[in-house]
Amino acid sequence: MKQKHLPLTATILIFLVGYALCVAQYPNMLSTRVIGNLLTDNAFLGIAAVGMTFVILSGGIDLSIGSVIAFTGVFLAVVLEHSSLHPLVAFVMVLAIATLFGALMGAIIHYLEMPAFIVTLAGMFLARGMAFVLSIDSIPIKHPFYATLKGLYFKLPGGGRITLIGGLMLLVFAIGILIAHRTRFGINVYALGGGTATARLMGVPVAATTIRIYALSGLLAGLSGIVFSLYTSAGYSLAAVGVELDAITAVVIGGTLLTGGSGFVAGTLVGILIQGLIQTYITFDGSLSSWWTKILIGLLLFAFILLQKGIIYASRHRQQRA
Amino acid sequence: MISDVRLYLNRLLPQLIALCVIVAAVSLVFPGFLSLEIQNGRLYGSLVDILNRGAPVVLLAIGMTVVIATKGIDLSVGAVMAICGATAAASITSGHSLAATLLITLCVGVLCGIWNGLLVAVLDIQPIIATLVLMVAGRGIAQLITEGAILTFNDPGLIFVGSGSFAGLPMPVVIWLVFGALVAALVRRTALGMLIEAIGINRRASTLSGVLTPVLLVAAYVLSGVCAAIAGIIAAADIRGADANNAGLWLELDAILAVVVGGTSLLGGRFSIAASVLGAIIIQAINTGILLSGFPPEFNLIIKAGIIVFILVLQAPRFRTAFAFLVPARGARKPTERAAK
Amino acid sequence: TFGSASAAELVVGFSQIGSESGWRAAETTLTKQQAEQRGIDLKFADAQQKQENQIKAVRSFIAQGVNAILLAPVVATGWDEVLQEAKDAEIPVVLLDRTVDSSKDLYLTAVTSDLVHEGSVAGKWLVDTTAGKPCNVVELQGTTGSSPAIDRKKGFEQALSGHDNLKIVRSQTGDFTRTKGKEVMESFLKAEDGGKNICALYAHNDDMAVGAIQAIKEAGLKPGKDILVVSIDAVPDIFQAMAAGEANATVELTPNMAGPAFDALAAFQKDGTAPPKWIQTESKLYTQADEPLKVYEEKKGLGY
Amino acid sequence: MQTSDHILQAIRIEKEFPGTKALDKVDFHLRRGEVHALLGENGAGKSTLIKCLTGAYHRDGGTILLDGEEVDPRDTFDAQKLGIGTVYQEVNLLPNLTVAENLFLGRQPRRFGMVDARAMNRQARDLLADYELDLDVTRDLASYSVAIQQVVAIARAVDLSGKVLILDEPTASLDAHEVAMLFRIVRRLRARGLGIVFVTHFLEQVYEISDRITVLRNGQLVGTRETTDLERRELIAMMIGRELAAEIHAPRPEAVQGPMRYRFRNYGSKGHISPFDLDVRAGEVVGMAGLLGSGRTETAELLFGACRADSGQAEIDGRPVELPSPRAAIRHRFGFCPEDRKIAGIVGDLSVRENIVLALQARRGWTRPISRAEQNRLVDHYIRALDIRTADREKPIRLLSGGNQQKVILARWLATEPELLILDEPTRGIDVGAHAEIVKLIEALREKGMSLVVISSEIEELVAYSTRVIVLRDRAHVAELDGHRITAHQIVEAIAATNDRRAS
Ligand SMILES: Nc1ncnc2c1ncn2[C@@H]1O[C@H](COP(=O)(O)OP(=O)(O)OP(=O)(O)O)[C@@H](O)[C@H]1O
Ligand SMILES: Nc1ncnc2c1ncn2[C@@H]1O[C@H](COP(=O)(O)OP(=O)(O)OP(=O)(O)O)[C@@H](O)[C@H]1O
Ligand SMILES: [Mg+2]
Ligand SMILES: [Mg+2]
Repeated sequence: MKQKHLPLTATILIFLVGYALCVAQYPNMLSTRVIGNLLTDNAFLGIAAVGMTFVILSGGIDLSIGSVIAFTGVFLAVVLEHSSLHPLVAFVMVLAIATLFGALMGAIIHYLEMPAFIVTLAGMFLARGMAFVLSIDSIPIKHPFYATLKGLYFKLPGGGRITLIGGLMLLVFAIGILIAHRTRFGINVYALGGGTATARLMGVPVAATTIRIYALSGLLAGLSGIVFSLYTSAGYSLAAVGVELDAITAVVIGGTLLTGGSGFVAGTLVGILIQGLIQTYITFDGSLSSWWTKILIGLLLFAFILLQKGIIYASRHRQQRA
Repeated sequence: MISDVRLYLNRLLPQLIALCVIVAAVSLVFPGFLSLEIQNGRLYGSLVDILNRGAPVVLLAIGMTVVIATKGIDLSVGAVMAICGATAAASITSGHSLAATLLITLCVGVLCGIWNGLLVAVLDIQPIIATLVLMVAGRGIAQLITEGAILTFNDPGLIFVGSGSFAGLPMPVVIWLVFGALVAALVRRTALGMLIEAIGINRRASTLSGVLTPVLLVAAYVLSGVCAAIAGIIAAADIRGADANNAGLWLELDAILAVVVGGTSLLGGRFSIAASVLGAIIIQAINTGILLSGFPPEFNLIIKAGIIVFILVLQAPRFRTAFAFLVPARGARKPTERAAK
Repeated sequence: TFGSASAAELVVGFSQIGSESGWRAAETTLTKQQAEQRGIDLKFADAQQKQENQIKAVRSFIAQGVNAILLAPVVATGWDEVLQEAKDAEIPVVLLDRTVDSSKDLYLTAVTSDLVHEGSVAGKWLVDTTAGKPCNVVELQGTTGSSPAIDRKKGFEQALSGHDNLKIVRSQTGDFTRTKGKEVMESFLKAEDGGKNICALYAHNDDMAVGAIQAIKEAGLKPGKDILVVSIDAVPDIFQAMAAGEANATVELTPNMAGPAFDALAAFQKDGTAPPKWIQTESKLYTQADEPLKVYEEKKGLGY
Repeated sequence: MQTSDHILQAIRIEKEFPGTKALDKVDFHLRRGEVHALLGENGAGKSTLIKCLTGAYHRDGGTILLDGEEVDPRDTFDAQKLGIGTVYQEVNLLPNLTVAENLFLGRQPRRFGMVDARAMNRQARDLLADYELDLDVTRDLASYSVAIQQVVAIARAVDLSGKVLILDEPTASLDAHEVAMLFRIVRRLRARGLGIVFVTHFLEQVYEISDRITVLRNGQLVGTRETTDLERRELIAMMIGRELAAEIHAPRPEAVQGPMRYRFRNYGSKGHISPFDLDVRAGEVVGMAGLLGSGRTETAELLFGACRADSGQAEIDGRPVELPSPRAAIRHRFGFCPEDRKIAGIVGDLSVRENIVLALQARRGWTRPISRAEQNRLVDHYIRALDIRTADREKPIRLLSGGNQQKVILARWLATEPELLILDEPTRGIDVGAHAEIVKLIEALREKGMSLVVISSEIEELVAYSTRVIVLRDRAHVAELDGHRITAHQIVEAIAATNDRRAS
């Protein structure tokens, strides 16, 4: 096996083992409902995490996605409430705004040579601030088109559903994988992660790539916001707080290095599923107090990282012996 | 010597300018901003409030600076604050003396730092993720100690740490001034600062040069833990109770922001404690300014984002090159980059 | 479900918002106590203030096949789909402490207080107390955008409207926390001439009020006298302050929402009696005249 | 000016860095079908000129003509499109991409808009076949040795160069065999009419391959001459601005052998290097010869504790010692100049001063800082002694030219006054003048009684200063030469010998 696929394989392995352990304790966890829920409930996070994967692969970080999700939701809710625009038109508008927002952050990061962490932190404040200004109330979205979209699902035997948004997440992952590994842009992203200076000397269009990376992240955060508004049928300026940390965690659990240049989009999907699994397990258990829930999430996170390290270390060792 | 001082002031110049601009802007909107008076034997006024309210972030920023200099980051400081606040409250309410309480709490901070440091230095886990573990679990631990409630206490000694005053200054200000000076002296009067910078810039080269990399890495996180512990004590003492849910919530972001506003690169290496402290004060000045200005709270975040972007643009290398072009005295760097554009 | 003691036992899932305040901790404690008293197997899920986590938890409860679900919704919107799923799975849902704006047939009943009413009780107290004297009020809002902050502000303003002697001069968010309450109050005091222009403080919860009281004291004023303090929730610490004369009034939000909820569920389970769609809890006003120390003793063991 | 036979002309190029005038109105003319050597001391401005030509730096002034037309490459991507392929000094490729991706970055073959990985890998293999390299091109570049990476970088640049090929010290980490291969390719390109710029510090190579020579000194043009008309002595004088007293190959003085000090028995590490025995006396220089990847660097790292030995013992002066870490080795007064200076040597953002005192300070411990005055004295001493070209001692080391960085690292170890100094390719990227200085320095240190272990790919150099030479092959020590057996011929023989002639 290829050395660089190791973290991914390790992650998949851990997920499967973890799932098996959960099922052994709670057989209900094998139901199609749980599997369907895993996809639907994490759809918005997954979509945003694809964008985050690109950003992290390039050696950057995007803290603004949670706020962009909230802004998107509020924007949609306000527009649909106060005008007779069709939601699809509103979708296009909000995606354009989110993409531009991302591109702007990318441009600032590149041209002003400012750290991504801070630029996107300011972006995080700004996007949520804009959401507050639009409305501090939680506004329901009652457009019939939303109901139509939510009615689109594929029923699995056993009561589970693959919903539109769950499917959309899988589609976004598929496209993300293609972009990352099969386009020049994707390989340029890895190149930036390997070292901006070297990449520049090798002729990688650093400016264009950086701007596109953050634009893509913005676009996907916008799409994630649309999915979130479908998921909750509302726009709320306090929604999706801290989603960026969940996304970063998923990306890293998925085997991508935060220093950039190494990792897989597919790993992020597994990272998302692992996080979902932890949460489902805790709910199934249902006996933990608020604080033990947090402690357990932290410990499980730690255990996953440790296991991953262990597997990688062990098989490196074996390879060297061989 | 004189050139050293000049260099130092030069380094702090953007931060000082930013601070002055903000203070000036706020006092335009709110004229009473600059007034200071003595009340109950201590200085009283908005400027003192800034220094006082800024105490937790200043303290966190001191530790964070050193961690960031090693090319790390510590997301757990907010949670450690909560843990330590809870520890202090629990210890004092269960009858320990003030000294014992402070000692126990600092030890807890040290332990948290050791945990983070070991994950980073020994297990070689990426700092963001390594400290994320404690960030998530830490608040749970704090709640475990307080059982989810606000654990109030009435010990006058502990309360004094939060709202007493010394030499006319509120205790928190005294504490961070002294502690900051201690840490700055520790890293700059010894070789520690240089060794830490070396690790942050090139860990392998430093190890090969005989620098005790793992120990220094752990030490950096321990310092951060201690800073968080002190900040936690101050935060708890301030409200006379440990609020495990909210103490230090999202303060890690403010601390990181302070370090960056202070001009230390997130990529590690060169750092300045004084600049980070200034950065934290700038952030608090923004917060206090917003509160005093009387805008509706919906606008808080937008104003904050706008000011931060403004400060950072001021500091951006590109902008400074352009600036240097305008001011010939510092024009050593000349418009090299722009000429060819 | 797997591993539960007896088939007859009722399994109830409880999706709690989180543990962001002492009040909520008390609600959780009381819910667990009530469940234990009735021999109910309570599955507790903490959503850490996130709606998406609550939706996930409710879905997990459905997948698990619980008998009923208690839900303390973090926001009012966005529950249609998951409530419909619960309905399809024939699991009754009882809303605790806040309502949702979904169709009423998607849930069994809601046990809540009326947030707007709470605000207006506080406002009315202030109107009565000032009795026409001019009074500048400062307001400490809850977390921007949260429904208690919006509704408690609305109710308070409703009660004040038509009483031109009362004016809200400053209103900022204190995020429902003591620290921020204190910090914001400090800046109010500075901004209003050292507090001389302020005659009353209205805080959206007691925690902020407790923080603000300290700020007032540190500024050399007497809370409760120089500045009237009225807040909402009735957590134990505010009664201590009232006993010391530092706070004037609080509006109770009872943490025992689960009791009535379980009663309604039991009745429904037994013979299908549908409870009313809204079981409103009382919003009782406490003042210094109500033996605050006694109330404090009663409340302090409840996990606030 | 006859534009017809000039493919690239740079006229009055200027570039200034804070405190340094790196290029001062430099002219440079490159003909079609010539190999043009660009020479000069460390820090003369060679790399800077190249970066200005390819748009990696924005020049402050001057014109560039390509094929008689004025061009202004704004970035290296532009330059590539114009047909200028470049191997930059020390900038290897991207270690996290595969070999094939590195070769075709930005110009991957595509099918239906998607990168056609299969075609790309095939083309990559074909491309490398020219260089007698049969690699798994789908593996990350990082898994290959520096030398292989260098060849890949050359292959990429050659493939990109439609008109001009620029090589900035491409041979620094190559051995004789690979250099020969590179020259074959360069000659082929020259025959095709390309203009080739070649930067190196190996004068033999200059005379072997180049047609003309341009010399820079302190950012100024000294002159351009036909190689055949320029004598070696005169060339050196042009470069360093004076006559070099004696060239490197001073006759080796008979070794004064001191007492046995370091004894390694059966020392090895699985997967890195097979167990070996090694003895080093005081006042001895043990040279290590071998092909790329033969395990010299690994031997050095093992001796220094940078990687752990899993077999064998080490003794100093007859007492057994443990060397689990560089720190432990340093405590026993070892010093180690690593080969990959960018990754393992320099601490880029720190100043020259801090880089020099780093190891000494680390050994003293953080509680006993070296006073600023003492630091300055020490640093100034070494800046003078090793002739380090830097604007001042507070300049960040990453802004120094490659060769000067190397000298700083050397100074770092000399400052610790080591008793055993391990040097891995100490003369890589160092100019003739400094090269001679370093060889002299090694001699001097040896005479003072220091023990040295020196790794070098330059066999001539090893012959010049070694009292004993160890030959490595396939990560094992296979031969040991001493006394009069140390000749270039014998070393090459030993390297090339097959395993059955294995000596102990
Ligand atoms: N980015 C930079 N900033 C400041 N000074 C620089 C920078 N790059 C190079 N210099 C300085 O410019 C001068 C020329 O450096 P350059 O790298 O061109 O030398 P070189 O001839 O390639 O030397 P070498 O043979 O050692 O590679 C040196 O004095 C160096 O310190
Ligand atoms: N052909 C090859 N294929 C894969 N890896 C190689 C190859 N050659 C060398 N390496 C790797 O590169 C490293 C080079 O080994 P080492 O640096 O010890 O050799 P060296 O003799 O010092 O060569 P150099 O002159 O490059 O320093 C080894 O760890 C080896 O794993
Ligand atoms: Mg050079
Ligand atoms: Mg080597």
